Amino acid sequence: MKSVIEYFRGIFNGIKSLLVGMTVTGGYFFRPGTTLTQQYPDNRDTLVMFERFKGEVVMPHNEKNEHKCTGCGICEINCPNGSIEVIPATEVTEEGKKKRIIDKHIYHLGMCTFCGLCVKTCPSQALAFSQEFEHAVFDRTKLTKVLNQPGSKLMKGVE
Amino acid sequence: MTNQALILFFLVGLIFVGVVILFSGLVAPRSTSPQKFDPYECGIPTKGTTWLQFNVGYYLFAILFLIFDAEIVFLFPWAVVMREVGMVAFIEISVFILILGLGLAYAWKKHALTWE
Amino acid sequence: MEKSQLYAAIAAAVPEAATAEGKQFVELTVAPEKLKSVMGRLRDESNLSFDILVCLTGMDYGTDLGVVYHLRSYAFNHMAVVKTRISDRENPAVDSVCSIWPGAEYHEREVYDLLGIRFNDHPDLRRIFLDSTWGYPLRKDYKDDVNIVSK
Amino acid sequence: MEVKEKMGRLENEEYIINMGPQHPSTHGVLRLVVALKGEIVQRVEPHIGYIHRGIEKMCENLTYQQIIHLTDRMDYLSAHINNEAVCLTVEKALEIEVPERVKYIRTIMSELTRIQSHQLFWATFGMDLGGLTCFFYGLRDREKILDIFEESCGGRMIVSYNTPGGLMNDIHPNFQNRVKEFLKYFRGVIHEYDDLLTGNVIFQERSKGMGVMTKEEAIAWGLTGPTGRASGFSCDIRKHNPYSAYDKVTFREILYTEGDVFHRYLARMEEMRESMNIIDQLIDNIPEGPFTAKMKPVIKLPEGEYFQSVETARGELGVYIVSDGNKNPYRVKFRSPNFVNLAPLNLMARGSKIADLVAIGGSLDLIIPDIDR
Amino acid sequence: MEFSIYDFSSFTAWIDQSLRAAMSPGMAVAIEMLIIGVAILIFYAIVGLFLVYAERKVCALMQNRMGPNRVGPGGIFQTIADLVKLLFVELVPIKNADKILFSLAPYIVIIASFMAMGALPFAKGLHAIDLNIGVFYLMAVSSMGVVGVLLAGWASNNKYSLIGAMRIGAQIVSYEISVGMSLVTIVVLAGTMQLSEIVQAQQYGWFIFRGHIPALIAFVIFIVASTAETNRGPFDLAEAESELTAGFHTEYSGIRFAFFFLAEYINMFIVAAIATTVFFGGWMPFNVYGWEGFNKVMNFIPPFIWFLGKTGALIFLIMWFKWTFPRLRIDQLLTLEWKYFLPINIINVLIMALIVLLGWHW
Repeated sequence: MKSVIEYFRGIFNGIKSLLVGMTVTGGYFFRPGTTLTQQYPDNRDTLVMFERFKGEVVMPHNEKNEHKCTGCGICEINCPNGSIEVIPATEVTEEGKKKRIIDKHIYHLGMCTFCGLCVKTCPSQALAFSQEFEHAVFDRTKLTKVLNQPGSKLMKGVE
Repeated sequence: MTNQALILFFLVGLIFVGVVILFSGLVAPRSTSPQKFDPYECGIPTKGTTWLQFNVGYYLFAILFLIFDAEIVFLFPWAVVMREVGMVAFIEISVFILILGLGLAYAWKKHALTWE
Repeated sequence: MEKSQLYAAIAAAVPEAATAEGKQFVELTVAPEKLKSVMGRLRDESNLSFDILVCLTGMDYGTDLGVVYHLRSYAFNHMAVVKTRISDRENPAVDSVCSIWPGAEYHEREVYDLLGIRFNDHPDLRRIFLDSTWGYPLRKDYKDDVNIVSK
Repeated sequence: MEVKEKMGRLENEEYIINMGPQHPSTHGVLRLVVALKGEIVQRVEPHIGYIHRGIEKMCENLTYQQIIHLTDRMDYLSAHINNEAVCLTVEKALEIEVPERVKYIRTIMSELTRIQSHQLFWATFGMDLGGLTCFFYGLRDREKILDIFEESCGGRMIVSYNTPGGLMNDIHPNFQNRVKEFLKYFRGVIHEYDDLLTGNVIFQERSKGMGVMTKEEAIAWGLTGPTGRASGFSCDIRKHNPYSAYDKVTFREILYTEGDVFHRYLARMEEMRESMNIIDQLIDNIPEGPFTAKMKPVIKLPEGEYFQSVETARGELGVYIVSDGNKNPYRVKFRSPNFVNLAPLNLMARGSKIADLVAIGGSLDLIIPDIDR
Repeated sequence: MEFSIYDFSSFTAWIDQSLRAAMSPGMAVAIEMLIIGVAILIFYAIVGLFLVYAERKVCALMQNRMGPNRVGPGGIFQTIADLVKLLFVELVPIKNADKILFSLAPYIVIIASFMAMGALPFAKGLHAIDLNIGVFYLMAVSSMGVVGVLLAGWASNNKYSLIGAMRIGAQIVSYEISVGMSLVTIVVLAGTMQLSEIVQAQQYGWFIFRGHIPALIAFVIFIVASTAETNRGPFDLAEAESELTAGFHTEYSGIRFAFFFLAEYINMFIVAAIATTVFFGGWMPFNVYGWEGFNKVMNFIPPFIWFLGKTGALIFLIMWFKWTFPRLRIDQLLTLEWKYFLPINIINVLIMALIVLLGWHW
């Protein structure tokens, strides 16, 4: 007799648990306003990433096309993957001294793991992360970027 | 009319599938890559034959199925005429079902209903 | 149990091992041939009862190869490190501890795979990550010009 | 010879099926060679190494700061805890006391990481058992934690937030509010998890009594994390060897004795609640102070060996660093919980059905990159 | 000629008469057949396309997301776009597969669903085949599709498919009985197997209300068992994607796969339609005795809409099951049938017979 009671209790509890589950899914079905999906390509204009988002490494330039990179190469040393190459050049200053500047600051986005060591260790805060996250390109060579803009100069006062 | 309609639906289904597959066969591309024709097994070549003797645990269920499916075949005509025959029909079918029910209980008791 | 007490207890239990009160844990150095009996006692001794093999690390000390065992006790929550060194680089072998801790099976396969140390009496000693064409990449003298680019 | 050996093991009249590397239920590129008899699993043989990257070898050529970002990529769901493990080891070696603020933040972050990992576990476990809706609910809630991470760390999964001596940067001013908001939200929806799966009769039937590991077996195999604790193996590093701020909080170690799939699942469910309690105790008390200790730019560990375990979402992660005094470690070994937890799969799954194999595999919550490293 | 949307028999009779007047009887029958064939084909396609869309939308909303929303307003043309894509997908010939059975399988599943579809009473007089053993016929035909699934799994030369096929075999032998038994319960109440008469008998109350608790139990068992028979929801063991990747249709590509997909949805429609017919009064409107005004409003809605509405509600219920529950394991599936449904069903039939004999039903 006991097993018969158990049998029917099992059926009852089973059906009850199933109905409880159905209230959850049904609840969402009848409240379509709760959907959270972002309509990504449509909301591109209004989509704001967090300010610390590590999109890609950039070298901010001011309006006079000046950057802060002295070409010291600390970022290159600290990068664990070798995704940064600093090609230095020398420049003769007004006083006639030779000074190390950058020719090209090459950044391989394809190798970058976004660890942030380059940005953190840069002594003159020349590097930063941008919020750009659409990295897809059709050609892998396009992932190699030169961060200093053509014709840019070192900002005054940065050593 | 009814028999023709049965054949009709059979034919409609046949033609529908046939025509669509034919059309798809005409327009769809055809590849020659031999890997593509391998049966899927998570990217690993299949080991051994697929059509091996396969141990299925439900032959007992199949036998029980035969019994109870036959029972249903008997139940349907009984259900139709039950009202006319009256209480006698009920008692008769109760005896019939009881016998089969005892069979089920026996199978249950003997653990024939657990998959192995 | 304090570390010094543990040290004394271990030294008493396994006199054949060189025991040292290390920086972090009590450290034992055992010869490969005595390893299994030492390990067995470390687990079974009631005041030690190292019943958990936390970590099993293969080492390349440059000249020698070695295996490092981190042991922990469930009852006492103390740890000890057992080390063994094998001087034979060509054909290194050490006794397997799978019969003591079944969990060692995968660890030992990993060490065999990456350092080439064979474990005697291992139930299923095969390479675990790499295929047979590879060398033993965690050895210091491993050279792989194709896959390892050093800066 | 190797290949022949393998062939010999497999070539008999059993029905051999490959599950993986391209299979929906192996959560990555794990390959299980399953020998079947009908639907019954006779033997399971995991084949791993499909994404072996040699992280331990790579570490030998990198500095201690650079190692951190590799550990993210082992157990990518416990990324923050992995970072912390390396940092704690390095700090212990250097005998640095990190600021209290860092300890608190690390603990909160670790617990958030644990919650999001268990959410994903719930999501994928539900999917393994055929309840596809679970997947979306789990990911929906996980997204909120990832947003918190992104705001403070800049990364969502791969946070790289720790650095030896402290953190990469301070928490975002919004951090506390967002965490509290999340806790409030999640406490409100976690009952859905129970309604949808835990209480479900089909789920219970499928998971109870499956893949049982006894306490003795769990200890012998070294199973840790919720997997071990479901068997009654009290192995919570946070409790027994507290690190960071875990000695300042009170929490319950979730222990069961059954050791089956259902209780592994239940252990994770309860751990989420316990993690929320831990965060509750810490979130309002984050002390002011610097977010990193004073560190030299080049870290050289004194010669010696250092071992530190932390409790990731899946179990005990041990970091063993051998230093010869250089700026690069001599040898780094990660004792990854998944690698150990995978080992007894054959023992657990033998004699069950294919569907149970999937459930057992799911209940171990394996992260394949952590196994392969 | 006058006809109403409430009774199609005059409409069909009018077509029949005008055709017979214009041409020879043989020709007329042929034309009628053509009309029926084309009509059923169009209806079939629309139901298939709509149900696929509906399922995606329903599951999306249950899962707290949007679902298809790109092709057309609200994504309504999504399935058409998918269909066109599938048409242009290569039909991969699998190495060492049993070629004949492999290509035969989609035919079987589709033909079975067509033949079942033809016997459904959509509205008064809108009924292609009205057999006097209609319930029996539907049961027989709708379970024929599973044979196609079995064949597909067997012929694919794929281990996953084979396991899926074996599972579906176990499923057929089990749930066929439950479906049959719960239909017997209603036949006992109705006293006939002809679908049109069953619907007609529900003029003064649907069977689910008239049959007390036994009818309710029969309905629950029927809906669960037929979910299992259509290989859906928590019973989709044959294609259990977490274990068997895609089970029996792993190797099917392009439009061949689409046929299995389509058949699944049509079968869902068919079982929901059967349930509607035998439990929910088919195309009969919902009437409450004594509420004249209410009944008038209800009667104003055409029977065709009533039928589709009830069917749709049941389809929604089946979808709801699928998107809520985890999948059963094969032995649980059999346990559920043999230890729960079958004994309950047997007793249920007897109780129903007793109720009918004692005149306790309404």
